[in-house]
Amino acid sequence: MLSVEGLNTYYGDSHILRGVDVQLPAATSVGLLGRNGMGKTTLIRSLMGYVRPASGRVQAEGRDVTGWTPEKMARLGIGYVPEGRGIFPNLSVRENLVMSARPGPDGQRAWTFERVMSTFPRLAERLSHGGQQLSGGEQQMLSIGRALMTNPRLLILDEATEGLAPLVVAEIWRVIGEIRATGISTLIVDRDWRKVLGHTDQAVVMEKGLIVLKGQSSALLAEPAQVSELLGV
Amino acid sequence: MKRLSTFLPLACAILLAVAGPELSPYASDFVVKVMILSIFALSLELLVGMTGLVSLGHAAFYGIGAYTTVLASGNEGGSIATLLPLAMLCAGGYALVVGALSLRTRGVYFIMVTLAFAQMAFFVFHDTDFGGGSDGIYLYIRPVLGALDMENRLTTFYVVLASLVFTYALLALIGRSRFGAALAGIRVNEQRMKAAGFPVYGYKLAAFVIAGALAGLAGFLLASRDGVVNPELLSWHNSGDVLLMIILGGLGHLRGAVIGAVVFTVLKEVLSTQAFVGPLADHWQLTLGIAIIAFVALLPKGLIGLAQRISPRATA
Amino acid sequence: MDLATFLVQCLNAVQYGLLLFLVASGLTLIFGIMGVINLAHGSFYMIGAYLAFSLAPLFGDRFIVMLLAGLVLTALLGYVLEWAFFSYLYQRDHLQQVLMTYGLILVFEELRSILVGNDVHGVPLPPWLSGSFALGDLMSYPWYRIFASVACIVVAIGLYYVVNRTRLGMMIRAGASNRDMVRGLGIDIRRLYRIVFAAGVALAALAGMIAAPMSSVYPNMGASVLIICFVVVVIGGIGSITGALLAALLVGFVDTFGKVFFAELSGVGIYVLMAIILIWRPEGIMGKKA
Amino acid sequence: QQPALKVGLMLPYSGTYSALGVAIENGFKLRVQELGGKLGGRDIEYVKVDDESDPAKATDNVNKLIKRDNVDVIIGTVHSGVAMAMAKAAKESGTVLIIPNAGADAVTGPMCAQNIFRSSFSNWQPAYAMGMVAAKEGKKTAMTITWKYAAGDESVAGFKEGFEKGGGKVVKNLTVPFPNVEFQALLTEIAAAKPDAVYSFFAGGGAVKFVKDYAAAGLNKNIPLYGPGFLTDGTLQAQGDSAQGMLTTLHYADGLNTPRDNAFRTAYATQYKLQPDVYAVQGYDAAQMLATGMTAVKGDIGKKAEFAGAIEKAKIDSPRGAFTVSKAHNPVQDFYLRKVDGMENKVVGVAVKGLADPARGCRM
Amino acid sequence: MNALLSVSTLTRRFGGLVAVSDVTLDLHRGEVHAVIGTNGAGKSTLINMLSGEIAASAGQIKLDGRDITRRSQAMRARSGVGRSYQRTTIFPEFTVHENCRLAAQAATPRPWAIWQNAGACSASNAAAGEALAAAGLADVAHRVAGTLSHGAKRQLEVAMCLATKPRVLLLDEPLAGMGAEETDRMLALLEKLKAEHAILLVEHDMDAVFRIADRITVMVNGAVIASGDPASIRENAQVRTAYLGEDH
Ligand SMILES: Nc1ncnc2c1ncn2[C@@H]1O[C@H](COP(=O)(O)OP(=O)(O)OP(=O)(O)O)[C@@H](O)[C@H]1O
Ligand SMILES: Nc1ncnc2c1ncn2[C@@H]1O[C@H](COP(=O)(O)OP(=O)(O)OP(=O)(O)O)[C@@H](O)[C@H]1O
Ligand SMILES: [Mg+2]
Ligand SMILES: [Mg+2]
Repeated sequence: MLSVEGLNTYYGDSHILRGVDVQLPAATSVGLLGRNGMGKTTLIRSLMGYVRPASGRVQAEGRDVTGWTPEKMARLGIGYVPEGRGIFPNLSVRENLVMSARPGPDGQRAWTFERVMSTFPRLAERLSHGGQQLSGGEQQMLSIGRALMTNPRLLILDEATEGLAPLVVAEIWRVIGEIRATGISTLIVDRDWRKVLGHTDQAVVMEKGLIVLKGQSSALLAEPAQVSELLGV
Repeated sequence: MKRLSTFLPLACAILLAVAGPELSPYASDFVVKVMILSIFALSLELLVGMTGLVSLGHAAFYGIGAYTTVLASGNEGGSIATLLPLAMLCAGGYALVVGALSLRTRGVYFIMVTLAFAQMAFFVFHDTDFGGGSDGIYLYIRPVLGALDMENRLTTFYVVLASLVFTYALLALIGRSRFGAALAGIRVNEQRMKAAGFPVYGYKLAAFVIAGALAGLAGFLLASRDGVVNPELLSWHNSGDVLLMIILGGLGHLRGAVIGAVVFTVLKEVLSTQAFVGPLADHWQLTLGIAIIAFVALLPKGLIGLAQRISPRATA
Repeated sequence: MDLATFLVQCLNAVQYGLLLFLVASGLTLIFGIMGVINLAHGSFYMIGAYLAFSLAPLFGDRFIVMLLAGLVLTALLGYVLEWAFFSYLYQRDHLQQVLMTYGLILVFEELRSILVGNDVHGVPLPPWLSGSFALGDLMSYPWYRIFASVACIVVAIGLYYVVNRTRLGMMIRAGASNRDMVRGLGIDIRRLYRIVFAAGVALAALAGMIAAPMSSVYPNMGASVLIICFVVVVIGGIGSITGALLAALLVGFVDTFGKVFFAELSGVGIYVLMAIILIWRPEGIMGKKA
Repeated sequence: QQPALKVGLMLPYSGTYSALGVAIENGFKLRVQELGGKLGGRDIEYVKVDDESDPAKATDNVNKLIKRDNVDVIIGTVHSGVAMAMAKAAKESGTVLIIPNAGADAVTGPMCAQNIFRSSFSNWQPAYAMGMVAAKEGKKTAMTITWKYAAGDESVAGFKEGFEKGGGKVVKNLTVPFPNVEFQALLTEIAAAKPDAVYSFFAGGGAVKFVKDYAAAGLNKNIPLYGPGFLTDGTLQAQGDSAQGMLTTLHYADGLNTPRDNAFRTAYATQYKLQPDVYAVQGYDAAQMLATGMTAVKGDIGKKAEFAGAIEKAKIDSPRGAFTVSKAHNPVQDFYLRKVDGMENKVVGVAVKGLADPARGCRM
Repeated sequence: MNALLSVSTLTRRFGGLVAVSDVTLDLHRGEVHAVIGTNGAGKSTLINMLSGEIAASAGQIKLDGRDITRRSQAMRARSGVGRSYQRTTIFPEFTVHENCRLAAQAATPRPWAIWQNAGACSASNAAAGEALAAAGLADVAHRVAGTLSHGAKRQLEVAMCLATKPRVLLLDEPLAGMGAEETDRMLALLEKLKAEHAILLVEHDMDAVFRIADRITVMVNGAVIASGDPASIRENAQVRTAYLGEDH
């Protein structure tokens, strides 16, 4: 559903992405791996339209969407869970969710407030808390719940399990599995690379702004030497 | 390039010192006014640019400095040696009280509490006869110190210039000292400063008092030059104007404060003078307003950003 | 002071407080909720008042229609202003907005002088609102003041509802804290803010239009309301409409009784109030801790 | 041929009083024009400075005229606080200053000087006259209400002096912080205290609002509202019905119907397509005073003593009626009692003839 | 052995919510004391109380036997309590080195000495340099902190805590956001530090916790449900159902 070609992105003078090509086919989940500072977040921000790539093309279902604003990209059906969560501190938990509720681009409303509540029961207990007053993990859940409320076709999770308790992490992976099963594409960045490979169809590994490895997740998981070397483990 | 940032202000100061006697009475008067405003702006820069405390009540300290000078002179006049420290002390003293209370708040609330205390001082001078009421009060004899007599135009010029150099140097020193580094840290991330072990409140209060005292210095100079003070000196318009100057100049740089004071004053002077702009002078509000809007639109970092854009390496 | 006078003074205080809220309501939206420091608020108030002065002859006694027409015009003005002057300021330091709005004040004030002149003008009361009712043996109370109070209550309720109960309100508040994230959720924050800004301008102008027949229109009339509006919004706690309403009423009482009991120094009354409240509660009456 | 006489006009061209500034300038220029564009044989060159009615900037603004433009004469201004700073600067530099409005008592009191003149009034004057009228009307008690600022205090003090001399008693002074225009609380106080009369001092938008509120509260039916003429001058259109029938005192009025005034009004109206008001008269008379002095010194304005002496001796043929100038350089003039009738402040009589300011504190 | 920091019956309420209730624990030199627990269990709140960021509703905190419950945050920091934040709390406009130097400066404040150049303060520079080297940031020392990647910012967060030379380290999820390599480095660092320091480690990375912790306290909904050595915690049924799940 989304693909990028030859993406080059700069922050000021520093050349961060150096000609990245990635395909995110519909109903497929892709893992994005790489050590700290290799450009994963930058890639995501480039294709969401937060930073304007210096060159390269972003395409959505064959349409050229290079240079589109984040809101237009989101309306194509991309749900975004950013690194660092991006909770609205001045809104209550309920409001954080309600404000983002929106039917998907195809009009379906699979994810409702109730469904998010049953996925993250913890949030149900904190509905009237301000975003600021949540624990770190609660914020993470809220951020995912909020992205789901937009009923996306592609969900981008940038370190979505950071700071979550093991049980919740397991729960999130279960939810990711569930989301995947419903035909939503996912792009997952996570430091637990085994989990990533276990929950995705394909994976790419980035190093210094380049895609250095691409493959079927299952194959990479079976032969982890190459991956683990690139990740420095 | 660090050298440029010390060299340039120094060169300007020397230039002024040499040019002083050559200036016409009006030009000298104008330069003195701009220098006083620069001191005032610098004192606020310590708060806003260096510490991140936006105050909308800074004119109170300026006004208190000026009123102290006049009230303490009485009918016999007084000595610079007593009046100047006294003006700074009174302004700093009020700043201590205001700071101690208002530093409990932050952000816009801080802006408003400082405004509140300034307005209180304003109304004390405006609504009571203590300082001559709303029409103000005269300074009959200007301060003297031995041969230095502020009645003399050139003396005033050099006293003000020396004060400006002193203020600038003091703040430049503070800026690079550990005190200044801590203030900068407080501006950027107060939470982390506390966690690291800085008594943040004390630091902020110290900055507030120093800024107040320096504003008092500017007030002393103003009263000595004008020979008349008025409650409007303490009004929020005046606090707002000086804040505008440092924003216009570019926050975070001492030069910015001075540039802002100079440009704001000169711009207004030029735009409201028929000799320069002809009949447009009658509409100086319009032209000044448009100029300000243009500055904001085109210069996100203030005027100092303009210099940086022209020669990106010229700033350290 | 006897009981009857006391009650009348309370009525005055409430009525003045409500009026203050009306004037501050636009600022509550633009500054309190959007987070844009808007010094030009007083100018929008002035524009409203002068608009009432210019429109009154055209609309005659159809006062409400005139208010609506004025609302539409000023909302348009706000929309354009946001587009031209504010849309690129959100990413910058907040203080840049201060400078920008200051420039706008000067421009508006001079344009007013060029277009309408510098005289004091009155705006006629609509006949159906020009009566008054007796209050005590000497005094009477104009119906128009009651009308203004009602208008204020309507605005207060409407504003509260929109900001706190609708998704639109939530989006606005979200935008104040994290614009980028709002965009990532597919919301066109730029258009949204343009609309909110327009609404804020329209509210300020509405206050000006409603105030015009009571007072009059004159140069610099905007400057005097500016500070008091900020006081109201800040005492109430930024972002809280209920807080602003409470604060406005509080200021109304302090001002009214200050004039009666401490005439000599009543000017400081609201500032003392503000200092005390903010030192006691550093985030305002209804504000949330940051 | 002497060089042109530089006249500095330091008046409010922006802000609340800008209309007044323009009227004064118009009046001044009209007179100069009538005199053939020359004073004491010298051409006139104008330099304008907007004083913004801001006393904090007053010293700088007046110094622009004195030091930058080297003017020979300064005409200004409306705001008393600004005028005080101007007087200080004029006294120090010796530049001739003619004040065409600001009523601060001090300017022709403690601050009086050989080169400082006023073509208008002192705050004390119309107030004192009104106090005498109120007493004569048989009022026993009065309350005063004004903004809490120097001009208000002086005006109220003048009224009290006149009223109590006539046997009345001022029972209470009410004040409103400047420039607050919310009067309802104090109107309630007035209604509760029921004095025989109320004297008020406001200007511009405040005057309009006060008069309107006073009428809207129904107080004007039982307690007459008095004030100096500024309460209703130039504001009648805005005040509408609420000012009808009000009595005020001032050194000028509508319907004087003297040949001098009629000539002035016609000339002004043809020239500027505007009706003149008291401010225009004050500007006009400032030019007359200047002309008197200039003629006496034959254009050499450096002759301070002769210049001042000529004005002190002169009888200024003003549209308001001829007046003389006191030792302290304030007009000694008649104060009219005026009644609002339609859109006019109609003269109903002379409240006090040839009233001079006591000039307390002037040592000249 | 005497506890360096000892906490008894510490409680914190937010309105009706009891975020931390009756927590008692000791931190010793030479020991990494891990506090784990569900999201919202009150771990960060606990650290906030220990470091003085927020006041305790009840209970007592002792440092070296001295009661510090009422001391200000700054005083605690100067007497040796250092902390890192779960949510990155750095000076984004300053360089990485300046970040640490500023933190180190707290030890030698001398604010009145305005003639001395802060940048030339050798003690602070040395402390900053050490901290950066320890955290593995030496080669980005001159980058502006705000432009670091998320993982590097997390490293800086810990480095700033180290730069103040604390005796007690309160680390709130220091490993979150770090890659495998950095995690290893950080664990090695903690291993080294613990000889001289008392360390409280809040972390959700169970592999790391079990690798390094000498003692583990488990919190759920504000209360301690278990405390003991890693082996016993791993076996604790209550902990498994409430927090660990079956993976660990
Ligand atoms: N605003 C910025 N300005 C300049 N450089 C930046 C900026 N943001 C990121 N960088 C640099 O870009 C590079 C890639 O950063 P990015 O955040 O994409 O890494 P990442 O792969 O997401 O790392 P992590 O796993 O730590 O989140 C890093 O070297 C970082 O320092
Ligand atoms: N300022 C506050 N006001 C109200 N409630 C708060 C506040 N801070 C925290 N809380 C609540 O207190 C509880 C404990 O929060 P805390 O941040 O200590 O959790 P935590 O154990 O650190 O969780 P995590 O592992 O997710 O970071 C949470 O439920 C949170 O919602
Ligand atoms: Mg990243
Ligand atoms: Mg936590």
